[in-house]
Amino acid sequence: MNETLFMVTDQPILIEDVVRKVVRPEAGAVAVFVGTVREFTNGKRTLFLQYEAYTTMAEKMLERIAQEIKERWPEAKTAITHRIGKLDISDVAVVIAVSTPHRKDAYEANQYAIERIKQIVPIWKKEYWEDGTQWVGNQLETKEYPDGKPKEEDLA
Amino acid sequence: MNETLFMVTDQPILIEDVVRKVVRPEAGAVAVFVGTVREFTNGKRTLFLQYEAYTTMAEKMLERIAQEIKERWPEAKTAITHRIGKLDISDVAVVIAVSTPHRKDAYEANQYAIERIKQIVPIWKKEYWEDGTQWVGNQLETKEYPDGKPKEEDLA
Amino acid sequence: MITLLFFASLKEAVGNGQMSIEYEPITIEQLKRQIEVKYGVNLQNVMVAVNEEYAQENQRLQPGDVIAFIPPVSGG
Amino acid sequence: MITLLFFASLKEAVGNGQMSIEYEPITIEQLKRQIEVKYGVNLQNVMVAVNEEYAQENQRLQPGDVIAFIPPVSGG
Repeated sequence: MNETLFMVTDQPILIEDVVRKVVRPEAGAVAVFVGTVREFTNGKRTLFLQYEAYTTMAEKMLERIAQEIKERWPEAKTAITHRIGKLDISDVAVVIAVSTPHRKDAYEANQYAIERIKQIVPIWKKEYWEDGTQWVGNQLETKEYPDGKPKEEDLA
Repeated sequence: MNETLFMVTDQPILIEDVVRKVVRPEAGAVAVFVGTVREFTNGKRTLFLQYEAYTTMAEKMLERIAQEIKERWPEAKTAITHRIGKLDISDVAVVIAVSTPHRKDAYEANQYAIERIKQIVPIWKKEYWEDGTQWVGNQLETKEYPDGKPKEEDLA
Repeated sequence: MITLLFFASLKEAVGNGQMSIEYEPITIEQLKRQIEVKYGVNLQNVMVAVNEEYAQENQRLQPGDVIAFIPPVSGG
Repeated sequence: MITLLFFASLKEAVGNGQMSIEYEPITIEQLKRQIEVKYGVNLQNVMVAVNEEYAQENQRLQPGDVIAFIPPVSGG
């Protein structure tokens, strides 16, 4: 297979392309997660985002996540593309596609993938608001990490 | 809005088109389900499928499912396209896209949609094997319905 | 008049996807029995939609109704 | 030589995404303390990758290592 299942790219992501990488005769279900840029977070309006990555390591970590999925759901096949650079509201930041013979596994494995991306893949986003900017720290929705990022003052 | 959120079509489905219908500034997550034609079911090889629909009612039922989702996940937006006609192995039969502000809701609502499709939407598939054909009855993976379809002999 | 619609396996068994019958003030349940007898089909697990909405067995036909016989669905 | 990589907020704080330093047989923890003192940054919640793999604080540097300082990630 020559396809790159795990990619960090500065180009717009075609969902179709990512899904096609995991479609196969033995799989009847593909669960796909599409992460888009949201305009409002906690009532604050985002103008656009800038994503930065440690690209080579990020792609390795995406592959590791797929291996972890394979250990838990042996019949799953995973492809993930994450975009970096400037993204506008509603732009697609990440596409995760997981195919399995049966759909329940596809949903579960897909959710596992996005959780792990937010834990171990070296990609960062910077929010641009009308009144400033900020690098965003850990954004796991399942857990709060109030101290999960270096404070602005610590970085001054 | 002029877009048709709920469609039964005899044309190939573009995943991108279905997803685009639910992407919006207030949503950061789109969960997508892509159902494809699987080659082997219970060890038996499928050559191709033929889908038939009571189209007008099917589109109404898809819309009803979206309303049910709206009641349970008020911030969700849903679009569903189901293909009919002859489908080959790995062809896309259905695409369900649900966008929400937060991803957990998107996954849950999406799973709800596919379960309900398999309960109430008047669409049927006929399997074509090397040694025969059969209309498939209820295929809810969560539950067995051994009597869920008219028996061949009853229909002779 | 009443319009009857048959789909999938039922359509093949009845030999026709659509037909018209004279209106009678009967229930869906009674109509199902008539169809079963006439075409030798089993409608036990078949749902019925009246004018594109699922209906109860005890619902009574109205003139002009479109009655669809819906075998267990298998979309998705 | 050791290559140091800084990303996101750290890159801005340090003023540079990449630099080289002389090799010393110290641990990652010791290296972090040096960086904190030199650039006035807080690396408490910063993970470290050695040659693109996450590493423990007590791992000792090897000549030629590429050390990346990884603030809490926010992809997805």
